[in-house]
Amino acid sequence: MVMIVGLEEENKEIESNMRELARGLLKEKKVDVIIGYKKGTLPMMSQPIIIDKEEDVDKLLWNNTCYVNLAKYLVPRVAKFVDPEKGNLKVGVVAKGCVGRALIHLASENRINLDEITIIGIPCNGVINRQRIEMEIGEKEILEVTASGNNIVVKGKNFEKEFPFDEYMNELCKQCKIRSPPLVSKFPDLHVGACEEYASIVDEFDDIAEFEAKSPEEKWAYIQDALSVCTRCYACREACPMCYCNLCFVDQNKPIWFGKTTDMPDIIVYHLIRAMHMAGRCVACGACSLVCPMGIDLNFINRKLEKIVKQRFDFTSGLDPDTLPPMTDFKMEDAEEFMLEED
Amino acid sequence: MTEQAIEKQTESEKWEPKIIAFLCNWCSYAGADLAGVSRIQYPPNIRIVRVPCSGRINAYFIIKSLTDGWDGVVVSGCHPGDCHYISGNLVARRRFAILKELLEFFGIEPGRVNFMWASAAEGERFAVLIRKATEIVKKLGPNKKFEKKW
Amino acid sequence: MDEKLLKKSDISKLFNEVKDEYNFYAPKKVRGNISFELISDAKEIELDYLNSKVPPKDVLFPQKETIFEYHYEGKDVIIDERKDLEDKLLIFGVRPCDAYSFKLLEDFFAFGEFQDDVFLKKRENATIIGIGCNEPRQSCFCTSVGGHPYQKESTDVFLSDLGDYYLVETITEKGKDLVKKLSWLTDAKKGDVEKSKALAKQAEESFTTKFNFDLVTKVLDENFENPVWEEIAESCIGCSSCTFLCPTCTCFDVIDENDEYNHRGRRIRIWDTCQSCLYTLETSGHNPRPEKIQRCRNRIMHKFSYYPSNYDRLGCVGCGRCIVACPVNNELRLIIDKILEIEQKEEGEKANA
Amino acid sequence: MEKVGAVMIVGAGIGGSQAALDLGDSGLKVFLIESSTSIGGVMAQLDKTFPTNDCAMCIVSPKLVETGRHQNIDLNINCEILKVSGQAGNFTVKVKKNSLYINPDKCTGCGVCGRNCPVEAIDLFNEGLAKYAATSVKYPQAVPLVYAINKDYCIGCGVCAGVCKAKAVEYDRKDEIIDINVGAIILAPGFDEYLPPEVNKYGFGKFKNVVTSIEFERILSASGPYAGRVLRPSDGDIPQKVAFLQCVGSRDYTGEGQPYCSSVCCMYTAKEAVIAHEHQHEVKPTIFSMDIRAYGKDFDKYIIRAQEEYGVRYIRSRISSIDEDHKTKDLILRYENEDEEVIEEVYNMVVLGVGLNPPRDAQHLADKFGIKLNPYGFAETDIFNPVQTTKPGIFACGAFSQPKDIPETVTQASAAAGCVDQILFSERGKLITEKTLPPEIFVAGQPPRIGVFICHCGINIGGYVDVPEVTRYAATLPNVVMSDRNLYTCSADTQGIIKEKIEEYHLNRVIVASCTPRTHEPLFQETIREAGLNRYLFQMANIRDQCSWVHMNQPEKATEKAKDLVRMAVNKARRIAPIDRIKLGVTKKAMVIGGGITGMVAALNFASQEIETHLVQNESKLGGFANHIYHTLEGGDVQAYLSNLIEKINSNKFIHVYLDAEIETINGYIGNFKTTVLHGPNKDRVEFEHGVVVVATGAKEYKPKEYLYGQNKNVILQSEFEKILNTNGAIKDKNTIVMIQCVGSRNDDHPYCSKMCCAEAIKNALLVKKLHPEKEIIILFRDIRTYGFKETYYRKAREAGVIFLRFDENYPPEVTVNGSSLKVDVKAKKVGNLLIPTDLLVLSAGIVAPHEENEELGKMLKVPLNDDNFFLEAHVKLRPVDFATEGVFVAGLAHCPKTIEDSISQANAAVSRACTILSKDEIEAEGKIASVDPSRCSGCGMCIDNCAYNAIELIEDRRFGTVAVINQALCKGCGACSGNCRCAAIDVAGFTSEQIYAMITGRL
Repeated sequence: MVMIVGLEEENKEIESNMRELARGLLKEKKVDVIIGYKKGTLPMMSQPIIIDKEEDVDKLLWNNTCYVNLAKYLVPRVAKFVDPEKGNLKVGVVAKGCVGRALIHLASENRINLDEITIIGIPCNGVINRQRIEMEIGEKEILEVTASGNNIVVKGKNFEKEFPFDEYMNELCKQCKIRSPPLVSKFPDLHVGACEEYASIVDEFDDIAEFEAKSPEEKWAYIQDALSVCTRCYACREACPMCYCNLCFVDQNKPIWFGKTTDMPDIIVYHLIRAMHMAGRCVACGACSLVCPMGIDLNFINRKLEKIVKQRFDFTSGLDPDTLPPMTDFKMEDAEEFMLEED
Repeated sequence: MTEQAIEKQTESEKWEPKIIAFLCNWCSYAGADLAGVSRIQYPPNIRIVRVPCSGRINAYFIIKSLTDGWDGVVVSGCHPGDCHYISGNLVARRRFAILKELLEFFGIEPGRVNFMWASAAEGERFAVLIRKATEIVKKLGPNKKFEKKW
Repeated sequence: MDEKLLKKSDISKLFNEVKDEYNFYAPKKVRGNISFELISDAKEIELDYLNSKVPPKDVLFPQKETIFEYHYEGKDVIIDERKDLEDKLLIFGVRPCDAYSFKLLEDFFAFGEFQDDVFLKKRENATIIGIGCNEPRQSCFCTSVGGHPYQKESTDVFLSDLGDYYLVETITEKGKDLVKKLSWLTDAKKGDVEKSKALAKQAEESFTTKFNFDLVTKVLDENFENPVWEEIAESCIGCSSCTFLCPTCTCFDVIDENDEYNHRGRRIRIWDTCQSCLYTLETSGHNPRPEKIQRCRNRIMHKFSYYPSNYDRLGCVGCGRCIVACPVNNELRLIIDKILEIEQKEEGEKANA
Repeated sequence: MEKVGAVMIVGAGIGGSQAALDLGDSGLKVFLIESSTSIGGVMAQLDKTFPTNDCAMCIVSPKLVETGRHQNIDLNINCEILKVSGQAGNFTVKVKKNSLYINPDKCTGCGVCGRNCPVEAIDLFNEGLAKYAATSVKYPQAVPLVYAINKDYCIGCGVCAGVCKAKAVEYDRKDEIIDINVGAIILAPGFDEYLPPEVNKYGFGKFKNVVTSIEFERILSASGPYAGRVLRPSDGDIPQKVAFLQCVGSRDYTGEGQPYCSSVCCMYTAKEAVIAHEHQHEVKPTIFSMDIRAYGKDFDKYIIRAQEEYGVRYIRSRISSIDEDHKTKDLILRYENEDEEVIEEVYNMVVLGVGLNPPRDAQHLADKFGIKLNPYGFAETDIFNPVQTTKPGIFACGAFSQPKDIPETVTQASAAAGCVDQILFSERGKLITEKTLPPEIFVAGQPPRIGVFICHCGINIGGYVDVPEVTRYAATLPNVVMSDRNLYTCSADTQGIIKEKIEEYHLNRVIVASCTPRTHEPLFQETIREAGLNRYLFQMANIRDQCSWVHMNQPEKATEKAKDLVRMAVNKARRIAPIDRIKLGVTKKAMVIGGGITGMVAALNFASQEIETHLVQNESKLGGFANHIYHTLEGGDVQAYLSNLIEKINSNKFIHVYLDAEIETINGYIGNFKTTVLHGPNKDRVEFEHGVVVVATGAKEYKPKEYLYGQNKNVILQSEFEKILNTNGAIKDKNTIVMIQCVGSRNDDHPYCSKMCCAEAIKNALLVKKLHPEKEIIILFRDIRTYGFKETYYRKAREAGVIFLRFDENYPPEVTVNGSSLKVDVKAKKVGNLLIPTDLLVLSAGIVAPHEENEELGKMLKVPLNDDNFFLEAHVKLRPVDFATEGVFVAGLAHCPKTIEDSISQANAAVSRACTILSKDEIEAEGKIASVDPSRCSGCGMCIDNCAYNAIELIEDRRFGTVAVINQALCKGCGACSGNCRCAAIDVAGFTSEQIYAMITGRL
């Protein structure tokens, strides 16, 4: 990532632009509410916030801790932006690339109506990999985290440590090709930095090539190890903007699809099927990994999903609401090299 | 080769996999029937479950078969274009492609789950492919990955 | 003098001495997280830790627990009771807040006429070695819930970290039995005891998070219906990390696993959480807590209102895990602040009137 | 005279079967008479079908099974027609049922007799390429599955009678003669292929590696003699160079073959070449043809793919001779190419694209039924109603009246049925006896009580599987209260036993472990229903076709497998529940969209059956495309026919005509549509209800931008030329008239053939030559596609001096203008470059679909368009006038370019298909269909796009918000929706997730 100024300066500029834009939107009644982030109470944390007053605009925050995918708040199950009298409220969303993609994909699944949503586009430079830093710091309390140049500075009671941001950003952010919301042309006045058009992306998926080359036994061992600490709290599911089922398959009975325990097979099956459900839908926000209380990194699975749909169906989720997602669509000439054939 | 090794080898040769086969009613099930009518012999390892269309076969069924201890899974539908329900097999094909890649990504041996097409007139092909699938699974050995500790 | 000293370097000695008699649980690092695990080698024991990610609750009340197994004989079903409940357990290195949580768990599992045999048997056979906190975190608030970084309640033996060695205090008969076996422990000096007390005081004073829970309980009792709940629930995504990592949450679900192939099955319980919309879903389809606002409220009400009225103590031990765990930073301190704002507003209104 | 509510259909190929199903479904009694021992005809012999490469057996066999077990269809095989008397409305037909020497009521089709028969007979189904026993069925999937003894081969050894456990062999079984009383007759005897004589230049019969196309079809078939491998008969080697010769016995004026074009050979040859290459990549096909007649829907694209993707080589030539290399048995072909060079090439195998002849017994049939044949020996039919024979009440369909392909045959079959409907509509239901069944026993909520019946199937199962052991084992399974074994579970007496056991043991689930549910499930379902159980409380375990027969050498393993299969069936049976098939009311009215000939014929057919019909026409007058046509090539007076139709429409009290009309909305589904139409100059709004929709919206003539059309007054369209010729005839000063074919057809914009232009050009050319024999007419073409009998007019035109010049598609003619004179520059094949001074240039403009209008209507009706914007039918081969969306039909030019006769057939066919719905008071939905659990559904809408039948939509549920609902009338139960549903909100009755799970966990 080439950065002209330091992280902090860049974020500050985006933040002040964002606040001005938000202020204008609220003032001109173009939106009723704005979903954004505010400063968190813990280092490396931010809190989603919903504001409806001009005076609250200065609470809005933009920095590398803004990792929650705000699209989640627009899925009806989580929050209702409905006024008993006015009906559906006009909602503004502070949206980095993956939030924009989530919104667009959700529109293609009839979750939201893009016409009722105002996207405040932000060119994101990646979010901090909180878990990785915490784990490396280990059993010491982190009291303060700041940005300095391109480094993240972590301070505690008797220590101070710097982490190069390029390395300590979320794994998916490192691979991210869509840093600002797609469809910028639809919202020409609503991006606060340089936002690009994304007709399609080029991605070689080299980052998972090494894993893919492993033998089945090695992969299986790796997966078992990676998922072994899962407590099945389902935070990954709850933070995911695409997980909006009324009743997740793991919670169903009649039939009970799979075991609900923390036995290893049950854990793996949960993650396997969830991955299946994410194919062509994952928008690579990395929320699932960032919220995991046990710090499990699910990103490599998400990368695989992206790779499958890109290479098989030339599809990238969340670029265009009118393109049918791969599981919804089919073509006579789809590749079928995996089918069993006579010798 | 030691005696033990020989014993072990014969043991694994004796072992016969259990394979579940989901067949669509209109082509593959009919193809399996035709293999029968034509008395084409194939290994007795498969147990057939009839479904209306390959489109009906949810990833749940395939994964459940693996967690339930079946050593292999075969899914067979109509050739593209032949679907009795117009496009059920095309919908299914995408699903299977993704599932197959994911299973392999998770470290499940590629041969555990096999997808195939067989038409109502392809009794011979059905038998040939079942033979092939049985050999593949046999080579892989028992499916222990999803076995639960009791 | 009753107090003894245990050198940190002697931990393995301790382990080897008792491992045959007890199932020895201690903090261990698993994939970067501290948790209480069954130890098979003293080297696995992690002595330098703030607190475990998952509370030691899960030794006595694991995420998944078999209640009983059964098998088929012909068309009959025979139940096989668990045999491992008589095993003696030793849990080493439990922080005071977590130790205190065992008390709360007992409250729950032994409440009224329902006695949970599985839990209570295990609790009875468990010996707890607690350890004082010298460096409470900013998210810690045990002093606000009647606890203390050196509180010894629910421990059998209590350790104070004095640098290279621990001061060992025997709290209960169970503890006495254990310490008796460790004849090689040296006696503590008066200075050690003093040092421990000083550390306790220093720790107590370092707390930054403090609440007036009496007031909180009062406000909650009066404000089941209040717009503030909407505000509190606003950013919650219902992920239930807070409850899964809580040392006092006790909810569970019971399911049967049938292994038809092997003619057997088992009844298990797994953790459940009030943050899930399914938790209260009734068969009829009716759900008394359909929205996250009711579910967020339930967690707070349960800890700080229902628990006091049912068991006469707060349902919280102040470990601060929920504060750290919340992925959207919708943490307890902010919630309590909002609840107390109700009171302030009312006060203000009264004053104005 | 009293009308009889029954129909006889002679010939049970795909045409006869389709007509029988249509009529049976609309409430008439059908007697289906077949001369051979099973139904299916030629289509059952085919490997794949063009242009989709569909597996023929896959698509035809469900239809045959349905025909075989249809309640209203009385299937008579091995029959001969003896005598016919009576007239339209009431015929009596004397039929001789030749003995099979096996009692069909007792025969279970197990095949033990055939396996034990010591005599080899020639397998005619495999075209003599294989041998079979004297006791046999025609092919393994035959319907009905009844064996017959071929007395020509039988030596009377008695082995079959000895081995038949069902005691079905009756050597002394006599022929039977019966009188059948019917109101109408449909003749569908099909065709016989041309067999070249041995002395012929093709060496057929003399050289082993020269085979006919139908023999080659069997060679290609997976169930054929070589199991689908392409091998040549002489040595079983894979032939690398295969030559396909077209027009063998067609377009032949030598007297050896037939003068007409057989219409289907160009396509089936292309298909065989493609499939051969697909089966065996070594095969490099070459096709020798004169014209490539790919005139049907999507045919041209197929030819292009054959060349581009499969490397099929086309050579425009008719070969002059074939010789055999005696050593290698290769074949040496000699031919002249388009550059007039004589070439000799060696091929490993030669396939003769043989033409279609009238059936051998055509004259016999014509005599018996009193109808006339045309000069070629096919049934003569009405010029404007191609299924009407010369005798009222008797109809012909399929290749009996003219060579044609499968979709046209199926269309005509339905058209013939539609014409029968017109005569017998009042008699529907009168000869149908409805079975009275006991009320269903209420089983909901009761614990399962399962009865298991295990079949020995003679020795077919019992010989390999330890049936007593499986029976004992079944009894130990949960909820099984009885298990029993039978010699033949399908025999009539066992049905009685099953009913008794249901009563005795209070069974509420029944399992039969025997053969395949595909053929036998309905029988057992009927039995348990007669005993008062819901049909769906039944399960089958296939322990014969998929167990004993395929593991004959491993009896222990087969027994173990049979136990597993029974266990899995029991596990499923424990979770099955009764299914009530919902019934929907039917509004017995029709809407026809489009007021051209197609629409009017359809409307009049409906009206003649007293069905109220709304005819919606977007123009200000009726007539459509036909308003510009004066005659057909064959001489039919279109204008007279048209004005007659319009008059009939306007005077019919059952028809409401809306002119200048525009459809605003169409709501509802099969049987229950509601439409609003704005019509007339004032756009009055009218709303009406109807049960079906026929789309007959037609198409437009292409308005060329090429060849100076619109810029030069001497460049006109074929239709304009026709008008001139038929009105004032003012072409006196035009001495040289040039016609250019394929204008706006077969190009990148419109990659299809417009089918009618060749005939139009020849028609007008012939008229000019008749009026002004001195005029010079030059027709520039790429292929002349005068298929069928139209071929003779092509010959007539050449005889009359019309000059035909072929140009290559890459070098189209160029038109230049110099002052007032036009010149056409053309690179003509065999002639070279020509510059033709032209007085009048006539362009044969193609037919184009109105894109926007079709798209809009398609959206309203939820029906798709093909790439060329014509409407896309449900199945190209077997459902040519149906849409996948039920209750909606297509006919005429809206479907694809076609002639007036074809449009009329399609109109009648659409009516016949529609009457299978409108003849009923209520329609029953499928039982095993999908349903949505709204509490689980999150309304993502993925299922909507996965559903091929448009059966799913999103609605706002008061309680659960946006959720999907499935229209029970439209759902077919495939489960594609359910397979992808993440929330598992959709389940399919009869194949529920719980049931499938139960089978998965039923592993032993």
